[in-house]
This record gives sequence, C-alpha cells and structure tokens, in this order.
Amino acid sequence: MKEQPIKNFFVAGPISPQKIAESIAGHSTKKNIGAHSIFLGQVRADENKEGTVQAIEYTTYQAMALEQMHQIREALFKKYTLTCMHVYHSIGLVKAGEICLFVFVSSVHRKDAIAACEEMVEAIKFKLPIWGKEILDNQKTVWKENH
Amino acid sequence: MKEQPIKNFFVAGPISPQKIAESIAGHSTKKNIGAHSIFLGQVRADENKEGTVQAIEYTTYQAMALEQMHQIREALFKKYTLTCMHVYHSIGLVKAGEICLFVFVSSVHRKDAIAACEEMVEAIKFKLPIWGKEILDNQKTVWKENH
Amino acid sequence: MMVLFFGNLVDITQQSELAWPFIHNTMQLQQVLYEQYPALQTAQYVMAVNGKMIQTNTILQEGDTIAFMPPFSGG
Amino acid sequence: MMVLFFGNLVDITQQSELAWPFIHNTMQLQQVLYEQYPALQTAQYVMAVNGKMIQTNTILQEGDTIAFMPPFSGG
Repeated sequence: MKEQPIKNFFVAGPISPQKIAESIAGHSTKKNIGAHSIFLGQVRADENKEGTVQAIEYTTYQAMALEQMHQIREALFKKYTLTCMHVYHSIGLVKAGEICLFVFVSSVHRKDAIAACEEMVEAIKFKLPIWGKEILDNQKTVWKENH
Repeated sequence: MKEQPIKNFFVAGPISPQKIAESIAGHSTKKNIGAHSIFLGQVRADENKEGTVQAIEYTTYQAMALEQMHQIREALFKKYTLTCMHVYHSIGLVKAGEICLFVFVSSVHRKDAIAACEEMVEAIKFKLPIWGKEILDNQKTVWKENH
Repeated sequence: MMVLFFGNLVDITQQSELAWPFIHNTMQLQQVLYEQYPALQTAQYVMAVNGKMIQTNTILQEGDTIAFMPPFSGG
Repeated sequence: MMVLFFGNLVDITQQSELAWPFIHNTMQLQQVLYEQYPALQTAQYVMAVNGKMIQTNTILQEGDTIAFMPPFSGG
C-alpha cells in the first residue's frame, strides 16, 4: 500500500455554502458515483444559564488530529466501498448559524455512503483532538461538551 | 392539526449544485439548527450488457406521489425532533453525473437529522410512484430497478 | 372511469391513460385488460384506486381512477 | 521535553506550551505538574506522547512531546 500524504482538513473560520456547492459540482465527472451522503455541523445559538452562544472558537492539536484522521479514513475505506471522502473542519472563530464541519462521502450505492458518513461524524466528535470554546453574548466563555 | 398544503417536490431536469448551496445558505438564520444531513442521488453511467447508461428519464404518478410524500413527512416529523426537511426529485431527463435527488434534513442534534434523512431516502426509493428509464448510448432503454 | 399505466406497463399498453366504461371491481377490470393486453398478466405491478394502494379486490365507483404501477424506481 | 496543554487546561496553566527538563516517565511529570498547578489534579484529561494516546504510565525519552487533553469537543 502506498504511503499517502496527510492532508490538512482544517479551514480557517466558517465553511461557505459556495465551497460545498463547488465540492458537489466537482464530482459530476465521476460517473460511477450514485450516492453522496453529506453532514454539515452548524453552530447553534444555544441559551445557557450563563448567556447565549454567539460563536464557537475551535482549537486543535493539529499534528495529532491529522494523523488520527488519516487512520480513521484508512479504516473506513477498508470497511466500506467508497469512491471518495472529503472532510473539512473549521479552526478559529465560527459564528452562530455558520457551518463548522463538512463531511462528504460518495459511493456507487447509498448504503455505504450513508454508513461511512455517519461513522466519520462520530469519529470527528470523539476521536479528534479538537476543542470548542463557546463565546457568549456577555463575553463570558464556556467550554463546549460533546454528547 | 392544521391542514398543510401539499408541496410539489418535483423539479424538471437535474438539480444544480447552486440550488443546493442556496438551500444550505438559507438555513443560516435558523440558529437552533446544529446538524444538517443531506443525501444526493447522482445518475451513474452504469455499463449493462445492453449498453452504457447516458441518462435516466423519470416519470411519476404525481398526485399520488405528492400525497405519499405528505404522509411520509408527517410520520418522520412525529418520530424525530426535526427543524426542517426539504426534498427535491427530478422529473424528465437527468444525464449521468447529474443530481436527481436532494434530501435535506435539519435538526438541533445530529442523530435525529441523520436517521430521518436515511429513512426519507428509503421511503423515496420504495414508497413513491416514480419510475426511471435508463437511456443507453445505443438509444436502447432499460427500466431501472431499485435495490 | 380512468385507467392509468406507468413505467414499463406503458410499453405493453402503448398508452398511459385509458377512458374505460364502468366496471364493478378491480378484479373484473384486470380480467378484461388481460384479454386486451396479454403481456399485462405476467407483468409485476401493484394497483391504486384514486391514489390509494389496494391489496385485494376492490369495489369501484363511477369516476374512479385506477392505476397500474410496476415496482417503483425513483431516486 | 515539550509539554502541551489544550482546551480548558490552558485556563489552569495559563500557557499552551511548556519547555520542561527531562523527566523519566509520565507519572512523574503528572506529579510535578500537580504541584505547580493544583487544579490540574481534578481536571478531566487524557495524555498523548508524541501524538499517540497513552493509557498507563509511559517511559519518556529526551525530546518527547507530552500533551494533556481534555475531552474532545469538535464538530
């Protein structure tokens, strides 16, 4: 198996709907694809007892996150029949209503694409060293927790 | 429960990536949304023994399809906690590489969005009176089958 | 009454819509259509009356729309 | 060696990176850090050595990078 370069999947700030459209359009030449499963994470304006979330600031241990992502991808490509899988995660500030995560999995058939996309989302939440700090409307901050 | 008008979810020809981007962007004002789960169906250039698929021509029993979709939506909104759910299906000719189905489900949390999106895709494949006729490169046609 | 055909059934009947004189139930309708279109008898299909799927022989009323539908293949 | 802190642990240590003199294993490192930053002792975290997660006390080498990481909350 040839060594693949570890791709940086972090994006500074929010992920634009336009970028998502371009990713989708870029796959029209891959004519064996029958199904795309896409997950988007959007920052919520949650109302905590401390205040209302205005934005999340994401930080990461990048070297470790890239290596972990590499392994997660390899495992999913072994487990499922996939044509391609793209992931983008924001780093830095993302405001409420903006997109912070874009997972895009394509396959010949829907079942592989859907299952691999869901597994990738779970892996991103629980296996990648990324942290979100919620910035509230009163300038207080609360560390985000994943469930 | 108030009677909802039955919305026509059929789109003449392929669904453009730009339309998908606009749908996503339109949800940035709904600040309680945390997760979008999207499924896209893309027409494959399958190689049958009869020839290679160049396009699929979709037909429907529209009155029945709209009523069925109405019931499927109602059931999914009862079963899951969803913010919104949009579906678009092509009617008429869609070329290989183009998008023929766009399912877009949004929720506060990812699990509801992902599960409802997958159920909707299955319902579209097996409960809606829609038929696809594959147009081959030699002008032969083959009726599509769902698995 | 109105009889509708979809998908590959149109290849058999050569038309997607037939105006048909009143007939008492769906089984009788199937029988007369089988005489006219023998290939319909071996085709795989389900039926709907006024847009509602039916599983068994169903009494028909003047003005009903009866649909003959092969397995769905949307998406 | 290099010690890294992430997430809310930075609120405790007030820095994300510390150059630290050689120390033999991760348990000893934890003990000296607990003396310097008592709040670290009750914080929830996992550790990694050179980017690999560790579960038990681990022998360290000159030049290792040790990371202290609170529960992940990406996405």
